[in-house]
Amino acid sequence: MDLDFEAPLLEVEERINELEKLGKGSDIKFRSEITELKRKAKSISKKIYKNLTPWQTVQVARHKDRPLINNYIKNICSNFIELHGDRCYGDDQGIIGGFATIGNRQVMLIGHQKGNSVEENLKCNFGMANPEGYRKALRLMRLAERYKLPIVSLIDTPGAYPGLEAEERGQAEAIARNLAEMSQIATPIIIVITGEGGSGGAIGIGVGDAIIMLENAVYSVISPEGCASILWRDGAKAPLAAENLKITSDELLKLKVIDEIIPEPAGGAHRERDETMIAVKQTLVKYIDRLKRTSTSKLVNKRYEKFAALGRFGKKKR
Amino acid sequence: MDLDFEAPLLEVEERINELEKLGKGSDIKFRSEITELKRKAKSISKKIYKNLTPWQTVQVARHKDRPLINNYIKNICSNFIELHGDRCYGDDQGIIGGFATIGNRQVMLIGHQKGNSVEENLKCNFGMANPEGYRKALRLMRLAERYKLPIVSLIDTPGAYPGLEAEERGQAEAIARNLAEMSQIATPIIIVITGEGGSGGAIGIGVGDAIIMLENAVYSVISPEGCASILWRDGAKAPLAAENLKITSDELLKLKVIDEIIPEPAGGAHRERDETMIAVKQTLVKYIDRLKRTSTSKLVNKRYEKFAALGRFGKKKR
Amino acid sequence: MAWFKKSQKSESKEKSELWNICPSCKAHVYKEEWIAGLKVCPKCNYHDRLNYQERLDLILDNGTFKEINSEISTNDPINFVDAKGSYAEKAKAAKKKTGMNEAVVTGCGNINDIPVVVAVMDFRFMGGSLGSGTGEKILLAAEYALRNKRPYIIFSASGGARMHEGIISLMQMAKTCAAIARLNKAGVPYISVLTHPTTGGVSASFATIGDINISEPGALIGFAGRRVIEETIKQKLPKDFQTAEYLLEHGFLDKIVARKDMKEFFTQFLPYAMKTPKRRR
Amino acid sequence: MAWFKKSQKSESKEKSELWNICPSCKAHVYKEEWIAGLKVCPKCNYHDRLNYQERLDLILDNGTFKEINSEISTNDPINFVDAKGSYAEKAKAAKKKTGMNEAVVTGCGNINDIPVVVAVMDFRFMGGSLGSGTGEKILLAAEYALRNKRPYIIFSASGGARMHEGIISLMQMAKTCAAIARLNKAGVPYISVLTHPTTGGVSASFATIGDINISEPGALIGFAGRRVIEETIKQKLPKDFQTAEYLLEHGFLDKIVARKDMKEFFTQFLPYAMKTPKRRR
Ligand SMILES: [Zn+2]
Ligand SMILES: [Zn+2]
Repeated sequence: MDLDFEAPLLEVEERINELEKLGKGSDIKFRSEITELKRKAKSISKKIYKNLTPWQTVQVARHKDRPLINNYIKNICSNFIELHGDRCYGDDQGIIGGFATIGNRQVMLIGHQKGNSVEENLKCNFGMANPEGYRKALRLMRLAERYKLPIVSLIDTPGAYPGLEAEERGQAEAIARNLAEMSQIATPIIIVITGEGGSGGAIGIGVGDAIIMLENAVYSVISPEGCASILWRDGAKAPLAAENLKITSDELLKLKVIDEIIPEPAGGAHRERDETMIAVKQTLVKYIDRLKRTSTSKLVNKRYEKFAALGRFGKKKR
Repeated sequence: MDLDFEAPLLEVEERINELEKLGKGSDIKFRSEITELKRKAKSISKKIYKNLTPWQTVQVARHKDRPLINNYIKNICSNFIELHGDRCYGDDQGIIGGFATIGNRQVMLIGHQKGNSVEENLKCNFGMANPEGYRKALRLMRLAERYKLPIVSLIDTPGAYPGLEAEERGQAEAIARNLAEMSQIATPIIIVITGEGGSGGAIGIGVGDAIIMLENAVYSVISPEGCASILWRDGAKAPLAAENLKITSDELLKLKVIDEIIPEPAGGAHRERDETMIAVKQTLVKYIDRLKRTSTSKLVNKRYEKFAALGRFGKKKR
Repeated sequence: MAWFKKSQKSESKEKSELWNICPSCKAHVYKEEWIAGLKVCPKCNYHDRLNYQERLDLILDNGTFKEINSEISTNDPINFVDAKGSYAEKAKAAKKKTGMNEAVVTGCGNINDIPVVVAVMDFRFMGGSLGSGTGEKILLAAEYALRNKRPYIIFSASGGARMHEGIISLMQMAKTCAAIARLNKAGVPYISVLTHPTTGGVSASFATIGDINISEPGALIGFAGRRVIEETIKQKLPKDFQTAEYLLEHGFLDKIVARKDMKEFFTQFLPYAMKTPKRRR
Repeated sequence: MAWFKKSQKSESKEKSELWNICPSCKAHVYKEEWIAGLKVCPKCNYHDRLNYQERLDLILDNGTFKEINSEISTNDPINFVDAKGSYAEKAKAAKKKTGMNEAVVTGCGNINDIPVVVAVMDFRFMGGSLGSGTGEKILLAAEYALRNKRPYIIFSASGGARMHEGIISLMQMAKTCAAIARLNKAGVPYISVLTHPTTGGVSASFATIGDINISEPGALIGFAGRRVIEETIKQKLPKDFQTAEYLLEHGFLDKIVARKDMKEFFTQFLPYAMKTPKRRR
């Protein structure tokens, strides 16, 4: 899946690849051209990425090479111990979780899993969790509370799975329960929207003390396609809907829905994966250390006030 | 289902019935004979019921006319509001529950439901609950705790249902979870074994501050039939197993597993249903009032000590 | 029955003056009878939508309702415009049509002398969608219930989050649930009544986490829309899918209460819930 | 393969001196190899039962185990006698055979220098059945863990409640779970390791309510017996029914850990659980 707006960049990158292959034996021959091309690539990618439209950002947020939870676990966590099951019905792989160590800080890590291959995609349903996934997440968060571990939640989902069995087993209740419980869990909760923040499926593990977002992630009440097909009666109007819905990190920061944006390297997280993940790690460490300094009762109160203030536009009257 | 050991009694009762039918028009004719027969019936039933063997007691405890939870709800409760569902998978009718008022005391009533007709038997699986039943019971008990209502749990089950789906959805976990949670629920819990106290399926809603038992109820770690087929390799040895297992109320009182026996009228609860239910009501009222006087933290501690002491035969070493 | 359908069509206009046509079974019922029957179809028991005033009349003692936070209205945090125009215009039209400021009315009142706090959603106002004003009113009413230790009852009726407010509408799910969680913690009763229809973001927030969840017969309750699910799983859904009866069977409702019995139900239920909070008059 | 089976049979006696026959796949494995492989079949990965001493050796640092409450033994609260004789005799024989006083050994020790409290059930002692002495030891070890704020690990292996002790054995389910609930409340870690087999009353009490539940590959875990279920539902059960893998899939296990990795697993895991309790040496 290539991004069409990346075409000029991809062209240059391809040429660089070619030259590097050719030049394997004789470095000097192509060196200056490669250097020049790389400089050019950088400049193009900066230009493209500085001016992404919201709809282009959606494409970047969904890019198949974007770091996924598995990549974060592998690259910025040590001692990850995956924990399974909701103790009630099953083990959903659309949301995974377990103990993890991030820069010497022990945490409970949870997050949507999209999968890095077709096989994995199917196993975890492209990150569209069933109620079991949300219930497992809640179980793990309660365990984190018992063990006094901060919770890190990585959000990357098109949405909760709209399936028959998901309804049957209470998709709505599972998400609602999490929203209520997460507002009261007595340990720091840090949310990072790493890719797609898809509606109820996203916020179902998205209530916390710090809400952080990667620069090219998106977070929306409805997919642009869904919004377009309802309000424009034409799914193809998705770019327009994306524009209007204000789903990009800069907009969400203005709306105070998020606390911080983690900048992505020019060219996007899918191009500079390691760099991106290190930035995420550094931000997580910063917030873990910061939030640990607050007493849990104060933390829970502040968390309440944080969400209570969202969408409060008049003067307070309480 | 007639009980064979009741044969002499049933014979007299039948004769009384006949005479009463015949005598409809002319009371005087049969009156003295009826009076005499009734006296005889009473004397016979006293004799039979004074000397029930454990296996006969099992038959009485399982008698189809024995008062069931539905009868208790109808006869000793007012304002019963049944509550449904485990908020996870389904609504099991093998265990039911809801708000109830017993002698002006508001409680959360839960209990096994066996059903009064074949249709009902099937609907509630003869009182053999699935995990959903135990999880619903737990949900209702937590609600009772929130509303500061005492919990009354009526036990009458052959056991938890041994089905494929029950295993699949965690019958073991559901019972275990209840055992742990019930030990900590901060509101009085009163258990009454009204009929069959069948093993894990019984104790799954059987942890409380007061454990009360109807005189002819039984409570056992395994059904006499099951025990006989394992330890005697012959299910027909059930009467012998019943004898050896010590499952009758007098034995259980000696073992301090129960706190009080509610005497049944001569002839058993199935013969004097109203009288039996009133006795249960009076005992419940007594314990509700008594337990309410204890602070909940003290209550929970005493509950712990109560169960910790069961099967502690040496000197304490803690 | 072709002849009947035909005549139905031609006569429908004049008939509509006198008759109400049941949205479910299409039976013709005298308007007077329809209203007297609380908008419940005498033929098929369909419980038609009520507006907030009808709901309040049905449940509260006459003259006891006192509205709170009535001045809170819609906001347009993302200056949303769609094919049909701006959200600001749409909201203005909704206000004009309904005489409401938002999709929910909140306040306190009595149910057979028992004081309660209520929030009643009204589907007429932009499909009962959950916007920032809706969420704020629901939260403030919860806080009012908490302060006054009164049971809180929400009658939901909603198509879900109000997408015209973008992410802010999504946040109302977390916001309202946080308010409910505080009630839970304090032992203040919260009862959810899911009326027809309660779907999407409202089903996935405060509506499904009542101490007890009750509903009316036949009410549509679900997270995802029927069409979306059918497209996803490539099969037809059962007829009773996402009805109140279906949810009861699957463990998510405590009880289905017919409209005519709703007030009596609360009269029976509330004394059980009122042990912690003091009774005030 | 008839010839093989035949030869297998005739030679089995002399072979049994040198060889171990895998209870699962019937493969012949040199006894030395079998022991060196921790009683795990190199052919089919069957994890054979360990006795308590082997389990302790496997998991604790050498020489760190200190037993507690070793004097607690079986009781005969109902003077039980069955077709084969008295429970008292049976218990005596079990003690003689195993050198144990009860079906569980409890104590404290270290896992790679992290102090823990352990309870190890031994299936050899009356099928690892849960009697009053078993329950008492498990409860006392939990109380010890609570007092000393050390993680509590139970390795279960049991056919269920010990029916020879009648209702008192059933009560051990509630008793042990009450002890676990106290740990939960205090934030003291409790880890359940369900080894082959863990069924009946033990599966329905402490074994399934760990903060985390782990198991070994292929372990049998279930509430009701396979035969009872088949008789009840009148159908054959799937082959993997009630295996650890089945339970993992159905949401009741956190992880399946191979025997050789068990100690390392705890070494990785315990630091996460040790944030509340102080580390003691
Ligand atoms: Zn109709
Ligand atoms: Zn093998």
